[in-house]
Amino acid sequence: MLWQLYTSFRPSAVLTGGGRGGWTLEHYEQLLNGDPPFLTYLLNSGIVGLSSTALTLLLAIPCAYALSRMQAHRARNISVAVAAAAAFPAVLLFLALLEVARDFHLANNLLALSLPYAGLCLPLAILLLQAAFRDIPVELEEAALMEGMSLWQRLRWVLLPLMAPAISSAALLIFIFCWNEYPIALTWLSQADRLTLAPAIARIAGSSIFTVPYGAFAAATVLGSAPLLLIMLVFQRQIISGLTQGAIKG
Amino acid sequence: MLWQLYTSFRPSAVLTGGGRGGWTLEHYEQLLNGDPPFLTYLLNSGIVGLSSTALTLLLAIPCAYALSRMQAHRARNISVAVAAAAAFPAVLLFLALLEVARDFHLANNLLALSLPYAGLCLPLAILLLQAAFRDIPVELEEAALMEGMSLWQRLRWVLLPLMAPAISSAALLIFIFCWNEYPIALTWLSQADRLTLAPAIARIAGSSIFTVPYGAFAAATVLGSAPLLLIMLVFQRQIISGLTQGAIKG
Amino acid sequence: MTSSSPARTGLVLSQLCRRVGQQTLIDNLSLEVAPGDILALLGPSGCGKSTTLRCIAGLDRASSGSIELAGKEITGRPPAERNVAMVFQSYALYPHLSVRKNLSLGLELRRVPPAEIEEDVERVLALLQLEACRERKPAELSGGQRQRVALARALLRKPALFLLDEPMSNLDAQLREDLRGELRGILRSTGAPVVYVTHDQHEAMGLADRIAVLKAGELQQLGAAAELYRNPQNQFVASFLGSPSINLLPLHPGALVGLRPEHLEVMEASRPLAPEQAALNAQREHLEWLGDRVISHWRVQGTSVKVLSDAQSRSAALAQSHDGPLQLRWTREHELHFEQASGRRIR
Amino acid sequence: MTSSSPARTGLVLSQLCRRVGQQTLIDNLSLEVAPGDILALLGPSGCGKSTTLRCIAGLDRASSGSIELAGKEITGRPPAERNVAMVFQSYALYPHLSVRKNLSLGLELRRVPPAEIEEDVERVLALLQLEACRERKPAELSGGQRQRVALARALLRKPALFLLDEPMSNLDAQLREDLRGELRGILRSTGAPVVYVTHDQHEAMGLADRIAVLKAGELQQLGAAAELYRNPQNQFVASFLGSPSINLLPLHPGALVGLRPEHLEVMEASRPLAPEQAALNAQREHLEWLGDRVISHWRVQGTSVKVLSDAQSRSAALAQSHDGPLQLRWTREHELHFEQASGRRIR
Repeated sequence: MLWQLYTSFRPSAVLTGGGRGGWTLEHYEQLLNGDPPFLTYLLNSGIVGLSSTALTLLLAIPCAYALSRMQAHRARNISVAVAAAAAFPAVLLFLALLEVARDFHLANNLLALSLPYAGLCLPLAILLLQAAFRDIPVELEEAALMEGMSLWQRLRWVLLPLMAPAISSAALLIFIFCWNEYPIALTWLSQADRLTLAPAIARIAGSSIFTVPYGAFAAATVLGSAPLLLIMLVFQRQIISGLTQGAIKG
Repeated sequence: MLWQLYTSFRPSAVLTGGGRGGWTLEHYEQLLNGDPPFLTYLLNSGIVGLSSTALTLLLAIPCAYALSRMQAHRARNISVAVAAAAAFPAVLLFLALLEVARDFHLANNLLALSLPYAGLCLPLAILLLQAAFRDIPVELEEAALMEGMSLWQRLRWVLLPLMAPAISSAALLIFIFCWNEYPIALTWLSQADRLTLAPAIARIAGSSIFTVPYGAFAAATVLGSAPLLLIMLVFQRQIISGLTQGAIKG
Repeated sequence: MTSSSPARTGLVLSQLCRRVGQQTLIDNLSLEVAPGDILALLGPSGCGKSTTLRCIAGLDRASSGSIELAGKEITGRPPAERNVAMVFQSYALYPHLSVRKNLSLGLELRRVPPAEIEEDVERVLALLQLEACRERKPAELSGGQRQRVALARALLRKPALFLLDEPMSNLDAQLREDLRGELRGILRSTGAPVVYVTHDQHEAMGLADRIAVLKAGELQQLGAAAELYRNPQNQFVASFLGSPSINLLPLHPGALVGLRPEHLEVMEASRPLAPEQAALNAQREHLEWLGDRVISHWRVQGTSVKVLSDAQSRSAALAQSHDGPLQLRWTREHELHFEQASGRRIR
Repeated sequence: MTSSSPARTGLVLSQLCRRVGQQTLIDNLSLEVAPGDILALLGPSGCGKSTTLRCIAGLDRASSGSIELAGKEITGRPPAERNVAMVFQSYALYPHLSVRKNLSLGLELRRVPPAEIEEDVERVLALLQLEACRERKPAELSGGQRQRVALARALLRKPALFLLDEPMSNLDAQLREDLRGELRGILRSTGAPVVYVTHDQHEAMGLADRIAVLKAGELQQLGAAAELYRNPQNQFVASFLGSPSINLLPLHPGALVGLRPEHLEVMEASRPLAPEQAALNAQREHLEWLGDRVISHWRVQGTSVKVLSDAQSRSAALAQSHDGPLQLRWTREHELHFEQASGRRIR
């Protein structure tokens, strides 16, 4: 990582072996002024990441809640099925997905890309959230029930606030997955200005490994991972408060 | 999935649009008699998956144990760092990894491939196992300590048996990741008889999406996911017994 | 002091049953609790007392029978419509909310005017001496404070019935005793019927007007503490109430004679026996000091017998001394006879 | 009966301290426990009793002071080398192993010959009546059985010292009382010193030969149950022992007078007062029936006072009747005087 940071600030000539040189921003300039500019990719990845995360959580929370409140025996069987789905190799779905994209004219549609992403993340998200729901004592919900709260009120005021740490980490995992996902993005997106980060960087790296523009690649790597690190820092407080809350409860 | 199963048994002529036809095993024959035969890929993926899983667990269990027994404050900071590492986009490491492979002559070495895989899986495995270790009451370990058990004996007889469900699911996740991993395998492996499943299937699919040999691809998909489903079925009992154990403990 | 005449305006359970699979958790239970009356459901764990409470609350479904509250049948109604407040064993406070918010949330969601909520919450906080922890989270409270917040939340509802599920079991023994009187006073002041579940006989006796002793889902006996203690209808009730528990001696074929430890007296075997008394020779085992009283343990005809005496009494002195053969003596009118097979009280 | 002369062959704590950060958890604690002696560490939660036990076990580190066992200094030694067995509050049974394996695992790992293990395990299983659950997992056992398995595991070690951390607190009240005598007998029979941690005064009084009362890490008083009860050295000990707890009345400036509830008598105000007696006018509040005894609650000069009387006594009858002004009377020799500021016993 540090080496990438270093590489990204060195002139091309130095990197390919010839001569010595100072520091440079040429790779960053090149990237940011490219056509389309690199920021487009970041934005695209952000859109896909956010919409996928939102969609996944929207579907996963009710499922996880239902599973956690079901009879132990039935819930267990469903959980195993969900786990099996989570284990299904995503690579093997590419082609089928591609046909879906073509048939429904979803290619190059960033929001549509969140459909397969949500599908892929859903099983894991359900399992994570189900475990978290199970950790909330049933008595808490029963107390709310006795107080006359509706299902929605119980979720809104009692369950979801207590789930915040679990939901944050699930959201983070989903977002990171979408941010980094490569094969599906590669096949669904072809228009240059619709590319997400991973295929864009791969395009910079070129098709053959012997003609890689090291500097530009390193700069792209740095720019591509910076937002993630930023999110990690923002979420860090969330995660820590989540951990602390758990400690007090225990 | 079912559609893939169906496709894999239909003759090529039918699939590309011309005429009607019966069932066929031609795609499977083609695959299994190819050069190298398809079983080689399965075997390669198996080797990589098993060695990566073993390596990851070997490293993750001591780390997770140490973290779970540390003071809450220090452990929390380290956990956040580990989580940050888990979030680092793997795609951005490809190039660096490739150079490592070249410099240390590790390309086309299946066991060496488990090094980056273990590296990628390690953070998540540590976090998973750390949570499981924390769920084991400290008093259990203290009781073992009072009985005069050494660290190794406590792990072997008390902690690891109780961790079995968590370790199983972590192992399963790691194995599935390695089985399906595509970009690193693509860059590290070039010899045809050393390919793992994902790049092998991609190679069958061909470089352009318009010349896909559907039948062969579907057959490869079926063959490639069958072992995973098999493992899921084997592990299912483990997972269920794990869930049951948890229920009794609670 | 005790208003044990059940009015139709309180809680009435009629032939309540709950079965899950093959198991009968509540077996044909009929009870009445008048407004202002505190009824304790007492029994060992698994006796169905918590299940009964949950059925009344609507958290568990009754298999048959009916539950009536304030003259209305509520058997099949959802918990929210029953106008019943419950204090849970774990208190079930919302851990992410402050004490004040814990109290007001339910009212806010039912669209009670904010000024009214404010006033009610302050009144209850003052009543339970919780003003100082108004803004604290449940995790920052002591066990006793948490219990009071849970109670406050129940009081705020002004419900037609209070249900309490072992609200003291997470507190220290000392605190438990101190809070008993306070809790009793507060519950009394509401004027609503109260059902109080506990496995602790002292708590039941100290708090409740009447006690229903349950075993395996069946009502064993219902009455005031003194009545259950003096006149138990079967061996289970006799053994469950009283500490140390009653001595059961196989003095007659097919029957057990129950003798309360405080009704036994230690005496030199050489001393004459009064006509209304009976006696057994006993071997001393050991002594337990309980402050002002002493439990002495004896071996009588192969069974272990406990005697409870005042620390200053002659019995205690004899139990400590080491000379001469000793007898345990009692007045025959204190004997409780039980049929050995059924445990039913004979006389 | 009680061998309270501490021998150098037992456990000796000298000026033991444990500090964590700013907090002093154990403050200069010195204790001796002779072989065959049962010492109870009694106090409210957070008084340092469990920490003391963990320091003796080696699970927590002492900040200063020394721990000696059987004549050897063990202060800095790891738990495994101390030859000490501990029964945990949660029992800490290995959930994945059968009862038999729970018992034998420790011995197997220390390479005791299998025949010897077999014999010892069977002996202990028989002693604790656990033969029937030999092959069961801990989750399939009742609370009482789990406690016995934990005890059996400790006994098998034949240690130089037994430590028990609230081993009864997860059991029903009734079971707790029944097991007290059994546990006492088994611990006695080992001949090793025993340190027993509890917050329950009845348990401490019923089980232990001597009781050490702790508060905020400091030893308040050490002695036999009867001694602590009759002659408490400060207000904390006086309040902590006894149930219901002692009444504290501000009868003299700067001092509180402690009166045990059982030393108070209810009397008509009109009756003459004996010269050795004192009296206060009292307002009746309510009654609690405890089987053979009654607690009556009174209001005296603005404070609440409890009186404990036999259910058949004149006091109980007067407390129930509703006519005439009543007094509480007591003999002056029963008064315990405490300095109001320090809580120290004055006379």
